[in-house]
Amino acid sequence: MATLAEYKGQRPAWCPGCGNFAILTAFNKAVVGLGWEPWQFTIVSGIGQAGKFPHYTRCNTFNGLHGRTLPVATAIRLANHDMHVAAFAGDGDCYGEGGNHFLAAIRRNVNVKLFVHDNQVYGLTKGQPSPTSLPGMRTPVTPAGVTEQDFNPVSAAIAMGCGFVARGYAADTDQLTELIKAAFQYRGFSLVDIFQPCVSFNKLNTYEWYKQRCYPLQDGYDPADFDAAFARSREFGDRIPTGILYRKESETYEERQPVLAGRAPLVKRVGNPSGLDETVREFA
Amino acid sequence: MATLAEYKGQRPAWCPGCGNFAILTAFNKAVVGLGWEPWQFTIVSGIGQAGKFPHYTRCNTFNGLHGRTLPVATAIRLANHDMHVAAFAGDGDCYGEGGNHFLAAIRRNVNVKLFVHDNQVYGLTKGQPSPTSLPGMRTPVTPAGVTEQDFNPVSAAIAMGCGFVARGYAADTDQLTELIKAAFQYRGFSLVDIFQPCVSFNKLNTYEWYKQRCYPLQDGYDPADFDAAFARSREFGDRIPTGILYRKESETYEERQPVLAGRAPLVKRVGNPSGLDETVREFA
Amino acid sequence: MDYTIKIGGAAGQGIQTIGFTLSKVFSRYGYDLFSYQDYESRVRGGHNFYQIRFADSQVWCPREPVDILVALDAETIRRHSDELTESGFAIYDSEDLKETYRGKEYIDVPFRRIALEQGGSKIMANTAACGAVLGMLGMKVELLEDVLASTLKHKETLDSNVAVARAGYDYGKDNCPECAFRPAGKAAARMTIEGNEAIAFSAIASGCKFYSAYPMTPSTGILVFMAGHAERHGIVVEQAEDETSAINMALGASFAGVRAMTGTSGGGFALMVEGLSLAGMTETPVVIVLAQRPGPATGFPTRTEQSDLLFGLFAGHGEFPRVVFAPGTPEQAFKLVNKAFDITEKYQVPVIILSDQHLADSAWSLDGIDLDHFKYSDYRLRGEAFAGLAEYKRHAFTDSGVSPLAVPGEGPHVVVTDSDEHDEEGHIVEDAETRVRMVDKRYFKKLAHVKIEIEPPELYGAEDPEVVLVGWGSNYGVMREAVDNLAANSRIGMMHFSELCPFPEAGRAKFMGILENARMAICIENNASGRFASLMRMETGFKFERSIHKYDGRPFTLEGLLEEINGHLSGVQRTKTGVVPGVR
Amino acid sequence: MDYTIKIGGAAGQGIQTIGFTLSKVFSRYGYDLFSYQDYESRVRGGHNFYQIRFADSQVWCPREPVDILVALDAETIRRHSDELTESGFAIYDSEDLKETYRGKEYIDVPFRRIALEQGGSKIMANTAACGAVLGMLGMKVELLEDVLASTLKHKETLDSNVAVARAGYDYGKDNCPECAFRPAGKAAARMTIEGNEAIAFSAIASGCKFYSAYPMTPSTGILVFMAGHAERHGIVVEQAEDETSAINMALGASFAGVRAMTGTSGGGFALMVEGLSLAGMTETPVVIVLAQRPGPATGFPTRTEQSDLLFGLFAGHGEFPRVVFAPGTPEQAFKLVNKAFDITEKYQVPVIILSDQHLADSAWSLDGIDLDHFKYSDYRLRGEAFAGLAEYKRHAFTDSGVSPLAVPGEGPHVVVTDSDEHDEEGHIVEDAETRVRMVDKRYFKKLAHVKIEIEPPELYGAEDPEVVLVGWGSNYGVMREAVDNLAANSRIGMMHFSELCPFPEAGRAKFMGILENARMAICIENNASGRFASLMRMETGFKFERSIHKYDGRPFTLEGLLEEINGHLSGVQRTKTGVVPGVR
Ligand SMILES: Cc1ncc(C[n+]2csc(CCOP(=O)(O)OP(=O)(O)O)c2C)c(N)n1
Ligand SMILES: Cc1ncc(C[n+]2csc(CCOP(=O)(O)OP(=O)(O)O)c2C)c(N)n1
Ligand code: SF4
Ligand code: SF4
Ligand SMILES: [Mg+2]
Ligand SMILES: [Mg+2]
Repeated sequence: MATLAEYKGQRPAWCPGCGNFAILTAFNKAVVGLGWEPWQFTIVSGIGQAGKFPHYTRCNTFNGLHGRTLPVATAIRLANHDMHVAAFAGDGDCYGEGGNHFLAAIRRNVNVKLFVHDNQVYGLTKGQPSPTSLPGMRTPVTPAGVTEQDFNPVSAAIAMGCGFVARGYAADTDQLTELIKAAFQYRGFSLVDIFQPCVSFNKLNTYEWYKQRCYPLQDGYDPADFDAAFARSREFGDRIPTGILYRKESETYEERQPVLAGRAPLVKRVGNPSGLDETVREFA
Repeated sequence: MATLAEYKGQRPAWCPGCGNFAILTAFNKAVVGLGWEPWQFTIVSGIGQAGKFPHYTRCNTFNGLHGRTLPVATAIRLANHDMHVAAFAGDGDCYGEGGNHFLAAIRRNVNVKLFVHDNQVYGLTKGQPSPTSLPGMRTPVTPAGVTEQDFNPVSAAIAMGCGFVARGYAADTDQLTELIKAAFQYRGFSLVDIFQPCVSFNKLNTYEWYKQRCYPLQDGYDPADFDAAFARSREFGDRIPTGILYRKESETYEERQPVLAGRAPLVKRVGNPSGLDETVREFA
Repeated sequence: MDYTIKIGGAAGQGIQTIGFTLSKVFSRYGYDLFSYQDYESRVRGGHNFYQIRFADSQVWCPREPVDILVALDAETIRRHSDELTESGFAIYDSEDLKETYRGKEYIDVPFRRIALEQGGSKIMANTAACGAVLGMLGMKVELLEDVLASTLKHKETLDSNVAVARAGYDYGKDNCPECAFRPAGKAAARMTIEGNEAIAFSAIASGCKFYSAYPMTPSTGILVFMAGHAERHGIVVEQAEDETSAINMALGASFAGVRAMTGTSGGGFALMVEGLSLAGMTETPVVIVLAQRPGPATGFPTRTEQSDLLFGLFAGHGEFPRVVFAPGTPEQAFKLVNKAFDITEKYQVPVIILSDQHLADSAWSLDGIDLDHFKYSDYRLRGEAFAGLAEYKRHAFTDSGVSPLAVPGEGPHVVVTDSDEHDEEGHIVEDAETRVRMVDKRYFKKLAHVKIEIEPPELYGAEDPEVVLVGWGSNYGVMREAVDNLAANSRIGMMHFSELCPFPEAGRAKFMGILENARMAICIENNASGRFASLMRMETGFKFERSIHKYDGRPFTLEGLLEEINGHLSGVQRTKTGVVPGVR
Repeated sequence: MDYTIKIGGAAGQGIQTIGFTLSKVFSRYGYDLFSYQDYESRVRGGHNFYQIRFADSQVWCPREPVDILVALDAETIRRHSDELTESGFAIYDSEDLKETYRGKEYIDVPFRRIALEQGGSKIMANTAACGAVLGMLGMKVELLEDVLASTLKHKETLDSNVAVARAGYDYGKDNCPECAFRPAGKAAARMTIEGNEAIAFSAIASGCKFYSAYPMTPSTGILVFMAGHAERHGIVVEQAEDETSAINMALGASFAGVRAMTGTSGGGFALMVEGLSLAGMTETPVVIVLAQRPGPATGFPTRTEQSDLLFGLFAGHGEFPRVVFAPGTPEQAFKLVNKAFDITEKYQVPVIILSDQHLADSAWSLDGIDLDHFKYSDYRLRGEAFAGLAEYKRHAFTDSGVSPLAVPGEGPHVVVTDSDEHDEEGHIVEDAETRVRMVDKRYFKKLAHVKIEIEPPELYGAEDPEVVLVGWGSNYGVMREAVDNLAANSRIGMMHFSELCPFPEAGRAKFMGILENARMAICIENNASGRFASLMRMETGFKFERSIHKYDGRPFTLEGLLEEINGHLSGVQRTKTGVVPGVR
């Protein structure tokens, strides 16, 4: 059984006080809790502060391009459906540059976990607005304030049929640990959007701002109720619910895809394929 | 006042019986009804059967790349906010290749009209599945049937805050004409997703299939009611409502953007800018 | 004998079916065959044709004279009847075309009526046409029945098609003039294969287990072939949401431990360029098929051109080695795609297969496919070999520059890679020293090894040619036949490049010697600007003084190329639509 | 006099503020200045520095010896104290660094205490440091107060900063040894400008009305500058959702009738490549800034390299003309960006401005900006001129290949363009004849005209040099100073290319003559593989036998380059980290 010590990675290059540290803690606790060894799962990340995440824990890592976490993660899982696969992305990475993959990943329902470090700003590139930045927020690129509506990832995901949708908050590390575990335990594509205070560039959505608003969903809440989930997911004002907003399992891509369903992962079936003679005969 | 005769364009290269012909008729009627001359509006289209649309009516046309209608249309409108601007795209073009722009366009709420020829298949490239193809549909690329969930554009758009969302059906040309007009009359970004039978490649979603399911929303239906609209937008089985599902105006991007709000369009303000001396002084 | 049959009509009339069926018949007869397709970017209407050339010795390219023109519409007659040879015939159905043509070369065959009379449907008129052609040629109808049997699964449909085929055959035999070109069958049945099929088949035979792509003509055939054979061969084929996804998926699958490929055309490749650079940085094996079509932008979606050579060679920010192969025939496609999978895994550099619409959609005959020619070596660290290591660093410095490529999850070490500059373990760095060592490893060291794998151009024709035709990719066939054609009168040779990057060093003295000693070296390209000529100068300093370009979206025909070459040989440089001869 | 001040510390400590403030002061004193930044891809921590070189004659590039090192952390001392000149000093705050250094060159200045004592906050320690440096240099503190006044808007903040500045100044003057380098001020105040600012300013002055981009280092400065000045100058600045959108937006705005630009770095440019090709096909004017950084992939996000030259030149499927400029100084940026806007609209071909991090983030001093140097001609058909036409065809065939570019909505004609091959009106075609005419128009005819606009490389130094340093882009300054430095001992000259594509034909006899007659031509590039050298050979056949490469992500310093050049001159070719001299 792996211990927390085994999950000590490189020294983080994040700013002191950054919400990312808490996410890292929660993640490490979650994987230790799941009993996983570092080599038993793969994290795919993009570019941004969130993208550095896998270097700071220990895991198989594909730290790829800005915006392209989901295609890489999806394919890793399709090539090896015995591997646990997660994507870690920033809000800009996932809902900006990579928005199209977000739509497609929900439709595909491949068993990949998406964790979004949602700091409502572009951190690494120094403070430009992200899709989740609130209207009116002043940034170097929007001196008169953001003109666009903000994107609500959890309500969009629920509406589009994502089967596991949760909202976490970095500073509520215990809850976050549980959400991460639950996401991994869920069978299918899942989204955990994590509020992550950026102390350097987001002076609007601060720890205080989140603290005043975030409240955990109560025990009585039924995450299987689509209508309730959708309504709750739209609560984004004075009060913002955290926890599992929606959960409903359905057949995954891997289960529906005849090449994979009930078979060994592709990575165990490498080499010359069988049946070539038959295919050759088709050219006759 | 322009007449229908003025809207005669190139000879369509569509298949006989294609649903696109009816969309063309409805569109021409709508613009004639609006009293527009061909040079008074611009259509941006992508690549696909739908992408050929502007050539078959008469209008300013930017027939650009597959998937990129919305960025071009958005910018045309920002450069000239006196121009009526519409984007015509296929379902693959808009929800596949161009999905990220769809998300962004909804957030921006620039006064651009999006018309999607939704034939639930890739027509021009000969029958591959599109994001709106139904699960299980057999195509050359999915001999065992489509493995993904289908994308419901109208419910996604409503959930994400699009202020005008309608569903049309090519064969109900009268209703479609009205929907096109209403979209143009709405102030802000609007989506009209149009069921468009593809007689060559979609043998599942045929005229008959749509006819059995589509019903127009009744007079009593209130498109300003978000919850009702969202619920209706998810009706996609034996019965599928057509008409304006949701309509609610809010400030457009042009109205919130200080460079544009209440001012002449950029295209009327070309040339050397004023105030350069002041900017030069900043380098001192 | 050397016959050309052209089937023309509107999209949706079944030209492809007729063309395909006849090709199969000729091939099973044992003839050598080359067929190609000319079609528009639409599904119905317009004007398309399918042209089959078959002969008793190997043929490689299209010719212009037509022996039998099968006209499914009046447009076909209008456009192509002047292509008929002296002894050629055009067959058509006057009822269908609502037109009757005078002249002994026009033969009215009631395709539709034949079909209906046999209880078939209207669409079976095409089967009647196939039958009639075979009847005219005096071939056996049985082979047509065989071909129908292998394509039609429903017994009823098959039966009525067979009846229609026979009736068409009889009609052709009885009512069409004794054909001047009644051929004798060869012994051994042959196979036919299209360029896209050859690429896809070779990928499968090379152990490709993952293919992700977004449909784009002329690469879609690969996607469809892979999808159609996915279940049998255990391959995941995924239609991605866009091309950025397609290439990133291929990289993900490859990182996870399986051989992966993606394919597209120029516009989609443009969207893959960032991913290509990622492959370079993370040293993740991947094969990318770039099937060219005329650009810029959407261009001519269904036509052919060779204008993306330098784009393919220099696409991607930053410096990393890559390999670019441009097969010109199915055999070259078999070999080079197989070699691509080998090299990409052995050296962890991306490999681009530069195809084009002419290669993709044309069909050739084959004697068969020898599966032993497909090399398969697994260069990855798996299972025990990986698990047994004391430590593992994904990007370890080695003498060869190649670091061990392990399969994540198969051993107790983590596998880490990064698109940022990284250390041996794959973690992000900022320092100058590591950077320089990594560039040396990734770029210079590996490149030196990759270069050794590259083979010189194929030479054909005269040993010590006075005139050399130089070209690459899908112009192989037409150049080769041009050489055959001119060999009697001039010491002429072909130099065909199919391994383009790194530029061949092996055999360089020999091939450069040929170029420098020749009286005339003509660079032949299906583009306007001479991309290969530029590459040649960049790599060797050699400047072509003569070149032949075609950039009308159509492939060279043998006659068209010969005319241009003869212009150069006789000192007369002509200018013809789409062909700009001479120096630029 | 020629001084270098280096401010080092962790990200977030305010290095940039100190560097920027001191630069302004020196500049207002009338000194010539060159400063550059070295920073990591993180927001806090790590190691960064800002280096200012100022002198009484023009300086162009970084030097290695440091006269004053301002150390905000111990790491700075560790890394950089050996860079100090004989008479140099390192100043630091021992309380803050929790470290005391022995040796006369180390001066302990209690920055933080000074700030707190004046009632300022901890962060104002940086202001104290600025004051102390000026005190040591014996400069006037008033100019620092001026600079503070122009950057700090809040009166209270300003007042306490001024107090801190004075206290720091006094401390420096009183407690630091009489500086060997007390300079005398020059007369006229000067301006400072960074490369990104020069590009953005020139775009604005050239009438750019629309800028769309997605943030990407090192191009983000342009986005921020444009956004900050959007309201004043009436520009729409839009942060796009991704780079495919950014370029398509720029094309949309341009189609609608305004001048438009987009900017990015290599990875983002990769995503714009399809759009670039679209600009070529639709003949829509657009200016694209490609600010290079080390690749492949994410690479070194905040560092410099010149490896995207051939990528920029050949990016995009299909054949279309493009223009590529690589300014090496702010003046060249003014001129070339302005020329870019002119050419892109005049000929309707895309223009790429090839910048890099070293140009983007470095600052130069300027005497001022002469607004008359910015050319503005409107090549579009607007209002009456358009409305009065009897007919209009967007892609009309003309002798020059340039078709009239009308603004949609300003006349009663429709404006139609297409990414497919099209006819004169802009509608889709499939025929070979139109295709060929369009390629001839779009490619050959326009290219011939564009070529005439291209100017030859800038020559500097000896008229008839024995040794020529050849380079491009941001190496301008370092090459020029190297020539100055070596001029006494050798007949040396510089040949700097800033207009790279189409490759200059004007003056070719002259510059090729210089290259061929020189005893030694050395190609100097900030990359590993020699992209420009390849281009040179492709375009002219000339092969560089010698080259100097730096690919560690850092710019050349004068000393570093001189050492390499001297190695070549003395016949000794050395190998130093990141610098591979000699032939490859
Ligand atoms: C294709 C591409 N475009 C732009 C960038 C530059 N870039 C790096 S990180 C980033 C945004 C970071 O924001 P987010 O994804 O929210 O992550 P955060 O830093 O806030 O965690 C951008 C634009 C890039 N690396 N690649
Ligand atoms: C970047 C790029 N990828 C792929 C293509 C090929 N392509 C052309 S149209 C099309 C799909 C058409 O489907 P849809 O958008 O639904 O339009 P339809 O033909 O069904 O109207 C594709 C994949 C392209 N032109 N560009
Ligand atoms: S910039 Fe913001 S998100 Fe990035 S490390 Fe610093 S605090 Fe965290
Ligand atoms: S393929 Fe389908 S969508 Fe395209 S024109 Fe034909 S019927 Fe219409
Ligand atoms: Mg963020
Ligand atoms: Mg479609």
